[in-house]
Order: sequence, then structure tokens, then C-alpha cells
Amino acid sequence: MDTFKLEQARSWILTAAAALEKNSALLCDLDAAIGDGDHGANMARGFSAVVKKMETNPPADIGALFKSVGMTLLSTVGGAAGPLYGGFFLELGKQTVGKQELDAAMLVSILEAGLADIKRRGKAELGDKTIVDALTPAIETMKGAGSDVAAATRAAAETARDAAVKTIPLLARKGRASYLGERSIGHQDPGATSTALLMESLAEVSAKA
Amino acid sequence: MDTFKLEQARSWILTAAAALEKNSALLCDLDAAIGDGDHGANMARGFSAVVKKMETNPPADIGALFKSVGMTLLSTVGGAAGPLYGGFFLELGKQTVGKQELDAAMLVSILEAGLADIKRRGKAELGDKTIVDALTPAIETMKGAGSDVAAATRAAAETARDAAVKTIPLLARKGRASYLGERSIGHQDPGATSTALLMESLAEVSAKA
Amino acid sequence: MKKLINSPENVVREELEGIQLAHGDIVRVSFDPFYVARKDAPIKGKVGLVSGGGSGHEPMHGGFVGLGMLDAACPGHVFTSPTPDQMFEASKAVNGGAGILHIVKNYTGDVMNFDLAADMLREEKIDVASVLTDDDVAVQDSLYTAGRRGVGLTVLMEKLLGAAAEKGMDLAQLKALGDSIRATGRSMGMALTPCTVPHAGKPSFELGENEMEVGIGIHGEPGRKRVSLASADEITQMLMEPILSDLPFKSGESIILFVNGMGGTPLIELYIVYRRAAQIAEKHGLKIVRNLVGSYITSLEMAGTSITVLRANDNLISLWDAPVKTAGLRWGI
Amino acid sequence: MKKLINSPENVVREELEGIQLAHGDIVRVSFDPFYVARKDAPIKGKVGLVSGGGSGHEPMHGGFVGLGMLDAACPGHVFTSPTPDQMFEASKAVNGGAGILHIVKNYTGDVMNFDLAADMLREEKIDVASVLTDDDVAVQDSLYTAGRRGVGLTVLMEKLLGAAAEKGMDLAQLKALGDSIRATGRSMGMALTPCTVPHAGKPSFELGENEMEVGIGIHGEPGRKRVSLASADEITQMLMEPILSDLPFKSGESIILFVNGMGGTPLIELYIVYRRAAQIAEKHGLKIVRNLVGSYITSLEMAGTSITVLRANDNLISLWDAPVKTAGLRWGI
Ligand SMILES: Nc1ncnc2c1ncn2[C@@H]1O[C@H](COP(=O)(O)OP(=O)(O)O)[C@@H](O)[C@H]1O
Ligand SMILES: Nc1ncnc2c1ncn2[C@@H]1O[C@H](COP(=O)(O)OP(=O)(O)O)[C@@H](O)[C@H]1O
Ligand SMILES: [Mg+2]
Ligand SMILES: [Mg+2]
Ligand SMILES: [Mg+2]
Ligand SMILES: [Mg+2]
Repeated sequence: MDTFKLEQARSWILTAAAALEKNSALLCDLDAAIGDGDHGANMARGFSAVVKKMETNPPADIGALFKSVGMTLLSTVGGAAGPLYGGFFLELGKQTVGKQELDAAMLVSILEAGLADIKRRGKAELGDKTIVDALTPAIETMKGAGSDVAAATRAAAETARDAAVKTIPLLARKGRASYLGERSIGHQDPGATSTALLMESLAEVSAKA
Repeated sequence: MDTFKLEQARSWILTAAAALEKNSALLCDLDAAIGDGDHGANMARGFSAVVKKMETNPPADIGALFKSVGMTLLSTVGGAAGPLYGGFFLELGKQTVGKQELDAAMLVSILEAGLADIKRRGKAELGDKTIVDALTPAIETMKGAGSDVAAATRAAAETARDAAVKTIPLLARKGRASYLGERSIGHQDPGATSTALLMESLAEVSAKA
Repeated sequence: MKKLINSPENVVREELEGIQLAHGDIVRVSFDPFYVARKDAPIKGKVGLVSGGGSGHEPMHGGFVGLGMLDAACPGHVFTSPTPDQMFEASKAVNGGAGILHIVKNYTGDVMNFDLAADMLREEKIDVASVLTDDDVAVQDSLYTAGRRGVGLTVLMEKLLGAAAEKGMDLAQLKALGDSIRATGRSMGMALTPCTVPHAGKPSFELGENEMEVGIGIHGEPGRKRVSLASADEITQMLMEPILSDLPFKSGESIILFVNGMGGTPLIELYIVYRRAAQIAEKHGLKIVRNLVGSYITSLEMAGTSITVLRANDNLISLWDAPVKTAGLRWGI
Repeated sequence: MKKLINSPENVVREELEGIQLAHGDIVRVSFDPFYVARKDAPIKGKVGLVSGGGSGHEPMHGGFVGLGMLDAACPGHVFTSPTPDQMFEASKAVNGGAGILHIVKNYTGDVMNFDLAADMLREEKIDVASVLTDDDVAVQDSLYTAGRRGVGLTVLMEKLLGAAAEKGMDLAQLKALGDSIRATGRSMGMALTPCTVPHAGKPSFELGENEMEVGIGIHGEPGRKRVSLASADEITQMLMEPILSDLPFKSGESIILFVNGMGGTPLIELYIVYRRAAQIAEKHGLKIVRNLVGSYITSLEMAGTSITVLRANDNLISLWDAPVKTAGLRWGI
């Protein structure tokens, strides 16, 4: 597959919504261990609102789609994840105004812009035990994985999944988990895990093209 | 034994205090089932105050002893048991002013006066699942048991113990247990049980004379 | 037993020390015997309002001592009625010469102990009257029983009589007003969890994960029935229905609606109960003219709620709105 | 899960309905988006004070809306920061033309969401400033972390800034006052039991019968350490010591002392904690000029306590004493 089309973008969001719904309890449990136990509920609530919005108001291009996703997440997720994922999708939207499809390189570059927004907003660096720890290596992998969108996103998804697991030994320096100090060590970061689910959904819809 | 002496009256109170202390948890448990769970603590607290008072201020006659017991119970037991047992001993004190010893008939008559005070104050009748249900038959037994104090109190103690057990099937009509209605059935009344302990202590000290 | 205490024996004394330290501007605490009195008592010419009861129901009663409410409160041991000497000393301490009114919850122990104290006060030529609360509709009343328990209405009674006493009502008028409040207020409560009396060290009863007790009092005693856990709306209905039909409250009447927490129930849940109670009251044609939502008459850390409904009129509304300055209830000053 | 609720999804909406029904004389509730505003807002020429945060901390913040305190509060889902649209709409609704001050507890989510709302307000040419609270000494602060949590000081902040805004202070002055309060207040909390977020349906963590969590926040999150159960005096010492040494508070200083309950802890225990906290403060040479004892910033039905100490001066004392009329805090009016 050489390009990522509006239809796939739409499927991505639907697939991600289903995955977040399915893994809501898992994400809540991860968050309960080192945060306040709401990450799964926040993400599931936000993405279910996104799905409802998409049904009543199907966007005409990728930019409009991502913008709508971002706006909806901002006003429904709350917590830290709301502004971070909301801002991420708003940024993706800005980068894709009017677009009907994206090639692999563009996909990488819009994800990079999204990551930059997350880092600007949350001020987290690699290794702080956050979303950044899953997204950064996933994008790196994609960059080096060539121009086949399906292959690149699949590789990125695997990296994200591994990277989420690799947050376990980290000491949290950002977000709620940072309040725990040393006690944050030994637990997988919920935000990195939801990012891995988003990347897995991206790979799944890209493979089906 | 033909008479009940000041020394025995003193021992009665000390023995009763020890018995109530020892059975405090039992009485609390009985009270928890159909009341508020404090009867054992109330009685133990009151009698331990009585013991302290007796040590610092040994009464010179039976009347003074019982009056002091009554006053102390009134100001330390609280709840329903405080006025009931406090008033009971105050009444015993009134009946024995200046006395150094009592014969069996007098013992019966002062206990009857004490019971009358409890009934006047608490308005409970036989069968209401209260102290009255243990004290009434115990005194009846004593009445018919002749002039030997040891034998009479022993018989009374047995009756009281049985009578306390016989409160189990009763429906409470007075005191906190009455709030439970039908649910008070099937539980032994704590007040009847503490009365049985008092009567048992009386028998024990009378036997030792 | 998980409690912020040092030892079961010292709970009441140390609580009183805390109250003295925290509210020394409003009250003074006597430690022998235990009572909490208005700092500015006795107030010459004002009837002294004295209440009391077992501890474990905070802020009742010590938290209701102050301008516009009680003159003194006598705390007993946890869940145990105080003793006559406390009531006697407290009453004497706040006697401004216009007599003493005892506000007594209808429990055998409380009634008998207050009666003894009243006798002692009369021997000292102090005028004493008493008002009972026996508002708990969960208890079947009859001539042959101890009658109903005094529960949530006690809080409203203390506020309303406190305001009336502050305005200069005499003892007989206060007694009459109290009796009329008694006659027109009803309550019922329920528990999601039991509570643990400190010296007992274990819960007062056991409740399964899917059970609740309905018709509970405020002493960790079992209720009238144990039923399956239900929703807040269903629970509220279970409490409101018997309350409304008991008096009965009639369409068109004005009421004060009081939703109370049992000690371990957070405010967020009480508002969910209030919501439904208000809806039911309105559907019944009642007009809620004043309300109170919070944990004012508690049962240690028990989770649960009770609802109190009191018929209101203009006089009661103005007494309700009158200034009150206590640790537990405060407005207008 | 034993709660007086109907369904986890409806907890916040139904709570707000209850608040509207109970406190319609003080507040009006918006349901889309969720916020609670002063009934008489906007007040021309007065800076609008807006706070917000996850639900489950009642009475904070909705219970602190009213004269002399907040102009609006935005409730998020339970323990989840509210969203920018709520803060934007609430701020606009109470904008009296003198600007808006956001009072924000220092959590990543709260800070980012309020920042977004502030951006949106600035686009509408509304002046916005914000004051953070980050008073929890249990959290080690550093340049590289999210910093400390905002906890109990938030209640005092809202009271004091509310009074100052009522007196006519402008936005810059309020911001400066808020920053100085932030700089001189410290808190720490502990839990005897966890709490259960409704949609999670199970406790946020497990605690053995002989364990407690020290250094807990207000979101059912685990604390900094788990230790053996201790007495109230020992626990109070464990909280007061880090608080006093952190600022540090120095002998001779005046303070406001706030002993808070976590939602499931009854008042009787809070007074036992207050007693010791006051003794420790006095031994440290501190003068307690004002205090607050009660459950004002809670963590659902969690049993536990937190202590907040704020340096006081005459200005703060007069702001503290100023009239306040909210569902959760009321005096002087
Ligand atoms: N500053 C930050 N930068 C990036 N990600 C962050 C930051 N703070 C928190 N997160 C992510 O957000 C996740 C928690 O989200 P969520 O539970 O929804 O919000 P909250 O912490 O407000 O309850 C964390 O697991 C972490 O991955
Ligand atoms: N009216 C009454 N007459 C006689 N005995 C009573 C009466 N009311 C209660 N009692 C007795 O008191 C006992 C309870 O005493 P206690 O638990 O100390 O007081 P309280 O009920 O106030 O907690 C009951 O078991 C009963 O035997
Ligand atoms: Mg979270
Ligand atoms: Mg009892
Ligand atoms: Mg009792
Ligand atoms: Mg959260």
C-alpha cells in the first residue's frame, strides 16, 4: 500500500475507538497502579464521542477528520490525556488540511508534528514514562521502514508495543505517576499503552487496504 | 448461712465487678445483636468505678455500701443500664440504712424493692425481654427457698441464669431491642444476662460464708 | 479497626480537647464531668437549651452549641447515653434564671438519665422542661413499647428551638413549640455498611457486599430489614414513602427537607439522594421551603443516609433563617 | 461497590441536579457544558474567580461557589480534570468585565486544560490570569517533574481570594495575593482505606487491615509510602513534621490550621487529629489564629485525613473572617 486514504483514516479512528473500549479496564488498572485509575475510561469516553460525531458529521477530508477528532477529544477526555491526544490530533489536522490521502513519508511527518505538540504541551522528554516514550520510537521505526504504509505502520506498531512495555522500569517524571517517586518503578505507563493501541489500530487498517 | 453480712455485701460487689469485667465482651456481643453493643462496656466501666470508690472510701454499713454503689453506677454507666441498676442499688441502700447484716427474708424483700424501682423507672413488664425477666423469677425462687442464705441465693442464681436464656424467644418491647421488632426474637437479652451474673456473684459470696 | 484514634478509652476526652482547641471562641469544655457549654453562658433571662447523648454522632450535639442553638451538650461514651451528673452540671452552668429545656432523643437510657437530672435540678429550684424527639418511622410505635427513636429531627429541633430561645421565648412556649415540631417531623435511615464502636473493635453487624440495612438508627444497631443493594433512587423511595405516608404529609404543604449522611458517606452521594428526595416531595405536592444536606447526625463511620421531613410554616422558616454560630451549623453571623 | 448512586455514568450529572435543587438560592447549574455558577454572576466590575477539577472532592469546588468565594466551578468526571470548553463557558458566564482568575490545582491535566481555556478566553479579549496550588509536601519537587500536587491549600485559597475579589481587588493584585498564599501554605495527607471510583467499581488500591498510606493525594492514588497502622497522635506527627519543616514555619509565626477529612472519616476522629496538630503547632512556637476542621476536600469515601498549614497575617485573617455564603462554607451572612 502506497498511500493512506481518507477511508483508512476514518477506519483508524473507528478501530482505535473499539480497541480503547475493549482495553478500557486494562488502561484503568494500569493507571490505578501509578495514577488515578481513569485513563481507560477517559480514552473510551473520548473516542466514543468521536465515533458519534463522525457518524452524524462525516468529514470530507483527512484534515477535517483529524481536526474534528482533536476538538472532540479536547472536550470529552479531560485529565492529562485530553489536551495531549486532543492537541495531537488537532496538529495532525493542521498538517493535512484538504488532503484525501497521504504517502508514508507524509504520515511520518504529520506524526512527528503531533509528537512535537505533545512534547511542547506536556514538557515530557524521552524516558519520563509517558506517551512520548511510545510515540517517539514508533515514529523512528516508521521513518526507517520504507514507503509501504502497511509495512511501516506494522513495524511502528510493534515498536510502540515494545516501548510501552519498556516503560515498566522507568521512574516517572511527568504526570501523576511522578508523585509516586520510586514507587512508580515497576509499572507500565497507561498513556504509553494507549499510544501503542493507537499505533496497532493504524497498522491494522493500513494492512487491510 | 443465716445472715448476709456487710463483708459479704462488699464481696458481692467485688465478685460481680470481676464477673462483669470477664464477661464484658460477651455482654457487648449480645447487645450488638439486638441493641447498640455497649452493655458489657457500660457495666464493666461502672463496676470498676464502684470498686475504686470502695477502696478509697470503705462504707461502714450495708446501706451506705449500696447507696455508694448506686450513686457511682448512676454517674458512670450511662445508657439504660445506668439508671436501672443505679436506681436498683440506691433502693437497696434505702432499705438497709445502718444495717450490718440481713437475713434471707430481708434479702428477698430488699431485692423486691429494687425490682420495683426498676419496673417503675423502666415500665417494663415480665416478658418484655429485659432485666425484669431475670430478676423477677430469681426473687420468686429465693422466696420459696427457705432461710439459708447460701441455698436461697444459689437457687436464685440458677433461676436467673435459666431465665436469661429464656429471653431468647421473646419479642422485645422495651429498650433498644424493641426497635428491631420481630428481629429481636432469637437473641438473649444482655440486661437479663448481666442480672444473672449479679445473682451468680451473690450466690458465690454467700456460699463462702 | 481503622480509626484515627489513640485508644478507645480516650476517644471522647481527646475529641473534647480537640473541640476546645478548635472552637474556644464559641464554647468552653468541662472535663469533669464532660460537657460542652456556650462560652458566653449563662445568658441572663434566656432559657438554657441542653441536649446530649452518646458520642459518635458528631457534629451532634457538641457541634451545635453556640449562639442560636444549644447552650450546652453532654457527650456520653460512644453510643452510650450520658449520665445525670453531666446533665445536672451542664444545666446549672448555663442556667440564666429562665429555666432549662432538655432536648432528649427518645431512647430508654437518654430519657431515664435526663429524668434523673431534671429531678436533681428541681431539687435546686431550677425550672426544667423537656422535649422529646421520636421521629424514626422505621420503628413501630405502640403503647407497650419504648416508642420510636429520636434521629434526624433532633438537628432541626435544636436549630429551631435555639433560635426561639435566642429570641426570648419562655420555657413553656419553647416546650410547646418543641412538642409541635416533634409532632410534625418524620425520619428514616439506611446503612450500606456497619460501623465499629472503638471499644468493641469490630463492626456492629455484618453486611454482605450486596446487602443493605433499611430502617437503621444512629447507634450501629441493625435496622428493621436487610435487603438487596439498590440504586440511590430506589433507596430514596424506600425512605421517603414511609416518611410521607406516616404523618401523613399532604399535598400543598411546605416542608424542610434534610438529607443526612451517616458519617462515612461522601457529599457527592448525598446530593444524588437529595435530588431524588426533592423530586419525590415535589411529585407529592410538597413545597420545599428550606433544606439541609450533609452529615450532621452520624453513626461513626457508617456509610448510609437518613432523610428527615418537617412540616414548615412562616414561623419555623424565620426561626430556621435566624443567625446561628456553632461549629457544625453557621449562618447569618 | 456500595454507593448511593444510580449508575457510574450519571454520578456527576445527578449530583449537579441535586446541587441545583438544594442550593438554587446561591448557584445556578449549567448542564451543557457542566459548571456551577453564582446565581448573581456576572458581577459588574468584580474579577470572576473560576476553579474546577475532577469530581469526587465535594464540597470542593461546586460547594464553594457563592458570595465571598468562587464565581464558578467546573466539575470533571470523577477524579478527571474538566475540559477547556467547560472552563471557557463558565468563565464567560461569570465575566463581569474585570477579568477572570483561574484557581488551578497543579496536576498536568488541570494545568493543560485551564491553559487551553485561557487561550480561548484571550481570543475573546477577556483578561485571564491563573493561580496554582501545589502545596503537597509528600511530593518531591524538582525542575524535571510535574511538581507538587495541589491539595488542601486550595480550599483556603478559594476562601481568601474570594473575599479579596469581593472587596474589589483587581486581577493583578489577586494573582499576586494568590501567589503569596501559594508560597506560604503546605499540606500533607494520609489514608486508612482506599476509595472506589464509580466506573472502576473496585478500590483504587488494596490496603491490609494493619496498613495505611502516607503522603496520599486526593485522587485515590497510592501515597509515597505504605506503613503500619499507627495512633492518631503518631499519624498527626507524621503529617505535621514534614509540613512544618518544609517551608519552614518558624517559631513566633501565626498560622491558619486546617484539618481535613477525606470523605469517609467522621468528625469525631478529625477532632482527635486537630487536638494533636494544635499541640504540635504550639510546641513549635506557632500561633493558631484561625482554623478549619471538617471534610472540605475529599477523595470520595476514602477514610483518612490531611493537614494544611498556612502562614497568616492580619490581611489574611480579615479576608478569612469576611462573609462567605456557599453550600460548603458559610459565615458572616
Ligand atoms: N506531561 C506529559 N507528557 C506526556 N504524557 C503525559 C504527561 N503527563 C501525563 N501523561 C500521560 O498521560 C497518562 C495519564 O492520562 P490520564 O489518566 O487520562 O490523565 P490524568 O493523569 O489526568 O488522570 C499518563 O500515563 C502519561 O502517559
Ligand atoms: N425499660 C427497661 N426496663 C428494664 N430493663 C431495660 C429497659 N430498657 C432496657 N433494659 C435493659 O437494658 C439493657 C441494655 O442496657 P445498655 O446496653 O447498657 O443500655 P442502652 O440500651 O442504652 O445501650 C437491655 O438488654 C435490657 O435488659
Ligand atoms: Mg488518570
Ligand atoms: Mg446498649
Ligand atoms: Mg447504649
Ligand atoms: Mg484523572
